[in-house]
Order: sequence, then structure tokens, then C-alpha cells
Amino acid sequence: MLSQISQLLPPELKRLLENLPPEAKMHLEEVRIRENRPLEISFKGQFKFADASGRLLSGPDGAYAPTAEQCRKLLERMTNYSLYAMEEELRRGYITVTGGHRIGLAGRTVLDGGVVRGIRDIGGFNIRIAREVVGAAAHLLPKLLDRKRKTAESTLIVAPPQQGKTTLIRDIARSLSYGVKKAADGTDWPGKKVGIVDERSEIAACVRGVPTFDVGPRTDVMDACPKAEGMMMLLRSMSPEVLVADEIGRAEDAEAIREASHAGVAVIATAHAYDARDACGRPELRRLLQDGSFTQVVELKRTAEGIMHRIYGARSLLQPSSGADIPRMPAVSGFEGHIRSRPRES
Amino acid sequence: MIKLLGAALILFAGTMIGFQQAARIAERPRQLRALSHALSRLETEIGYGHTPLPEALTRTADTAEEPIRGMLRGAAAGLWNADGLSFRESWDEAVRKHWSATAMKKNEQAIVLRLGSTLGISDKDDQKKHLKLALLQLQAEEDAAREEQSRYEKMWKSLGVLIAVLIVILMV
Amino acid sequence: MNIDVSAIFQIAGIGIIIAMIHSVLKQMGKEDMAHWVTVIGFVVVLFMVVRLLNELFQEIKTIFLFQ
Amino acid sequence: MEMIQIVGLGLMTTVLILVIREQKPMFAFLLAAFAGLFIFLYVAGKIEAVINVLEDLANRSGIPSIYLKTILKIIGIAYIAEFGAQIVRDAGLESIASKIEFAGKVFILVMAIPIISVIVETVLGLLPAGSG
Repeated sequence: MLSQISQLLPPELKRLLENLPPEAKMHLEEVRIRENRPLEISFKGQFKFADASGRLLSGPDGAYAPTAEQCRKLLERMTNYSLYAMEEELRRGYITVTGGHRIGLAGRTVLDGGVVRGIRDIGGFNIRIAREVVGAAAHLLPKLLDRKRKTAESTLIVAPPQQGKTTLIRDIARSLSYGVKKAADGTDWPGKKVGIVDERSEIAACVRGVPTFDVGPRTDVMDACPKAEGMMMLLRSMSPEVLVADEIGRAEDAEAIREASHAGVAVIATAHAYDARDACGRPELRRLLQDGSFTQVVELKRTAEGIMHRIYGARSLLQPSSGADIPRMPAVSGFEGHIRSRPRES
Repeated sequence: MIKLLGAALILFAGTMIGFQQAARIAERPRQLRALSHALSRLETEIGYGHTPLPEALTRTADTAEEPIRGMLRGAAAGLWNADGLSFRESWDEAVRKHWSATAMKKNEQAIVLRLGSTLGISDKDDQKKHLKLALLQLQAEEDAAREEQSRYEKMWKSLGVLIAVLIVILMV
Repeated sequence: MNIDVSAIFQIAGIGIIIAMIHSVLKQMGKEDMAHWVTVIGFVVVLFMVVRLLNELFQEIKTIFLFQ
Repeated sequence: MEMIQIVGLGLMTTVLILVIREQKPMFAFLLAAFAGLFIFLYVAGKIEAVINVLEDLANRSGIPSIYLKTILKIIGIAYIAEFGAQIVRDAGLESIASKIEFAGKVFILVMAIPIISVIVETVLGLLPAGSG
């Protein structure tokens, strides 16, 4: 996994990254490169700086500062020497590279009639390393299955950034596509047709339309496609039973999800929000919960042991709550699910 | 006898040098035209196909003829080797390496090298602009080269023979 | 008599070739080059002529007893 | 047979000069000069024999060698002046040619002064002493 990233880096940074302590290398989550400023890396939820020989420092003093030349090379390599082919990505502010890793960009924006047309003079990079954690959804999965209708529950997964949402829904898609042998109640649960709308190429990490992550045998991926349109296209053409999408939130996304739920297709999507209540505060999400497009909400929280989840029913969440206490579904305990973070080198 | 042989040899060599120079001069507009074609193809790949540069280069190389093909191939190949070259470095290296095999001159090389420092690092419109500019400059060079060809091709052919004869006469 | 008749041909040959090179260069618009070629050819021939002249004068000096 | 050779050489050179004169008059001039020099040189070799005979005769008849030497010098000057004047005339510079000839004449005159004076003295000696 690291090799996919390191081949993008200029030689000096590559060497630095290879010399990191094994623990950091293993759990690397982010590499933050800022022109002429200290190199920062993040692993296991903590942030450190690194010096030229790969030693970790807690403060920025003495840390390695990538030069402008290196940043230029990095930009060239991660855009595959073709900035012009990345206009859409630049407008959004990040680039997804082979392996599903996402590189966020910061710099001076180019405006066109008040609309951001792209970024130039890019001076900051945030390389977020995507990890495929097979089995990440194992604990959550039984709660997503709707046995009566022989399909999955429409579920909204909310969490702040960096909590493993994408990793989770990738594994959900994979599990649903493979089917579950010996589910909690002892019965087999056959695989479903899964459609993934992968706007940022993060879920399936497609290279030329073919997923590089294992997303299951019955999964179709609409790569680099706007979510709303992608969902409609999949609905029309691929007849999915489950739709998976990442980071919804815009009005047209909601429209497409509503359309899908009318068609009887389960939708599993993620959204940025601090927690379930916060999600209810966002009008688009709230409306979706109200009209039953999502029947449950999963909240993720990262702790030292791993990623915990908590499940709420949509209806109970929407009851006007007066106090701080969130009403809970009877069947749901506290943060009971424990997703082991077991990275697999891909 | 030896004298005669030497004279014949000098004569032959001179004639050949003259013909080669003439061929070089005739080759130059042709190669310039080929280079223009390759660049406009590259422009299409970049402007309409949004093809990533390494792939656009290889595709363009496939349709081009030698020596331009080798140059474009070299530039594309340099990109993904382990040295972490930037595009400009890779392009410079490939151009300089393959330039001696072409009949083109320093002027064109400067145009092509300048293009190398802009390719791939800006948005589509900018890329197209740079390519257009390079094409325009190459077009001007080509016109000049054509005129030169009509003038100098014959000259070199006769000059080669004449100089050879002169040397022979002086040495007898 | 160490200079032989072929020298005459040589000079004539040089003259003709230089003339041709000159006209070719001139036609192609390289007047300055043509000019230089002519000058060089001229110097070469002049050198030959002067050498012969020197020889003649030496000969005459010895024959007609100028001492 | 040498005469034929010389004539052949002359004809051939003339043809070459005519050919070159069209393009490069300068080379034509040089060629003419060269051919002239060549022939002159050739002939000079022959003259040596004649001069040897003359010397021999002069020695036997007891004429002082100074006279013969002077005469030879005069002949030499005449040759050179003639040759130079011809070449220059070929190049079309008549005035220079005549100056060379003039210089030749003056030098011959200067050379001839001792001989003339001897002749004058001889003639005076021949005349009866008191006749004038």
C-alpha cells in the first residue's frame, strides 16, 4: 500500500517515508506535505513531524521541509504529468490516485465568474492513505440486513472525517455482494447486486473502470461520476438491489436517494457529521430520514481500541428530543461494535 | 595508380558529403512537418481526449515516424522510471538525446525545449495555447526551411563535387 | 625544370572550379562566401606563379652573370 | 621537337585562358603569366649553351671579359624587361608596360656606357691625329 504512494513521491521524500519506524509505516494515515514547511505525518490518530532521516519528532523544529522543486515533482507525478486532465479534480480540491488514496490540495484558487475553476500554485498536499480492511463491517453487518424484505436496510453512516467511513462502506459493499454465510441467526444470506457510485474513486479505487479493491463479485462501479447522476444511471441500467455512495449531502443527491428508495433499492451512504444528532440538523439529511429513505443511522467513533459504532433508528432520532439524551432503539446497546483495524497490504 | 585511387576516393567522398548535406536540408522541412503533426496530435489528445501526458505521448509516438517517435517515446519512458524526474527533465533529456538523429536545428530545439517546460503543468486552455504557439513557431521555421531547401539543396550537391575536385587538383 | 606542364592544367583547373563554386554560391545568395573562395583560390594560384617567377629570376641571374 | 612542345603548350594555354576569362579574368591573367614564365624558363635553359659558346669565343679572341659580361647583362635586362612588359600588357595596362620597357632601355643605356666609351675611344684612335 505504501509503495503505491511512495512511487508518487520525489526520491528524497520516498526515502524518508521508507525510513519511518515500522509502526508508523504500518498505520500511516496521512502524509502532509507543505512547501518549505515541516513534513507532518499522521498514524493511529496522532500527528508527528519527521526529519530527513525518518525519525519522528513531536514538534516542528528540525523537521524536514520539502522544497518547492519536490512539491512540483509530486504534483506532476500524482497528476500523471497531466494537470490539464484533472480540472474536475482541481475544482473539487483533491485528486484520487491509484489505490484509492486521496490527495487533498491547497493553494491559490482560480476564479471564473465567482466560481472556483481550479487551484494553481499548489503549496500544500495531504496524502490520505486508503486502507482496505476486509472484515471491517463484520460486526455491523447483521444490523444492516432486513430479513423480511430479503434486502439491506437503507442506512446512513455519519462520522467526522478520518473515522473510517469509506473503509467501512467499502467492506459493507463487499460483504453484501459476497453474501453472508452463517449470519447471526445461522442462516445464509445470499449476495446482492450492489451498485457503487464512486465519485472520488475512493471506495473501489478504479483504474480504467476496473476496481482495484475487492468490492465483491456482484458489484458494479460507476467511477468518477457525480453521485446523483450516477445513482440514477445505475438505477436505470444496472438494476442494483443495494446502492452504495460516499459523502452525500447535496440536494440532488437527496433527490436521487429518494428515487432509489421509491424503486425499492436500499441505499447505504455516508455523510459528514459529528454525530447522529448533528446529521439530523442538516436539512437534506433530515428530510431523507423523515420520508423514510433511510431507516437507520450509524454513528462511528474512533477510540484507542478501534472504531466503535452506534446505531439509531431513523424515527426515534427524529422525535423532538428535549434533553441531551438521545433516544435509543431497544435493540441497540452503546458503542458495542468493535471494528478491528487490521490493515492488509494490498 | 595509388594516386588515381586516392583521387577517386576523395572525389567519391566529397560527392557523398555534398549529397548528404543536400539530403539533410531536404529532410529538415519534412521532419518539421512531422513534428508539427505530432504536436497537433498531442494537442488533440490533451485538449479533447484529456489523455494523461505519458499515454498521450506514447500514442502520438505510435503515429509519428522516426526520429520523432524515438523522442516522444523517450520522453514518456523517462517519466515513470525510478529517478523521479520531472516532466521537463525527462523531456529535455529525450530531446537532447535524439536531436542529433534529426536534421533539425537549434531554433527548433529551443522551441521544443520551451514547450517541455510548460507541458503538463497547467490547465487545458493553457496547454492548448502553449502547443498552438509552438506549432506556430514551428510553422514559421518550416517555411524558412522550405525556402532554404529550394536554395541550398542543389548548391550542396554541386558544391560537394566541386570541392572534391578542387582538393584533387591541389594535391596532384 | 622541376615544375611540370601539369601545373598549367592545375591552375586552369583551379580557376574553373573556383569559378563554378563562386557562381553556385552567388546564385544561392552567399556572396560573401563566394568572395572568400575566390580570394583563397587566387592566393593559391598566385603562390604558384610567384614561385615560378622566383625560379625564373634566379635562372636569369645565373645565366646572364648578374652577381 | 621542343618547338612543337612549346607551341602545343601555348595553344593549349590559350584555349584554357579563353575558357577561364569568361568567369574569372584574374585567373586568366595568372594562367597567362604562368605559361609565359614557363616558356621563358624553358628557353633560358637553352640560351645557356649559346652563352657558353660566346664566352669561349671571347676568351680565344682576347676581348676583355668585362665587355662580354656587360653585353650579357644587357641581353638579360632586355629579356626581363620584355617579359615583364608583355605580361603587364596582357593584363591590359599599357602604360605600366611602357614604363617597364622604358626602365629597361635606361638600364641598358647605363650598362652600355663603358662599351660606348671604349668604342668612342677606339674610333678616336683610328682617326689621324691632326686631321681635326
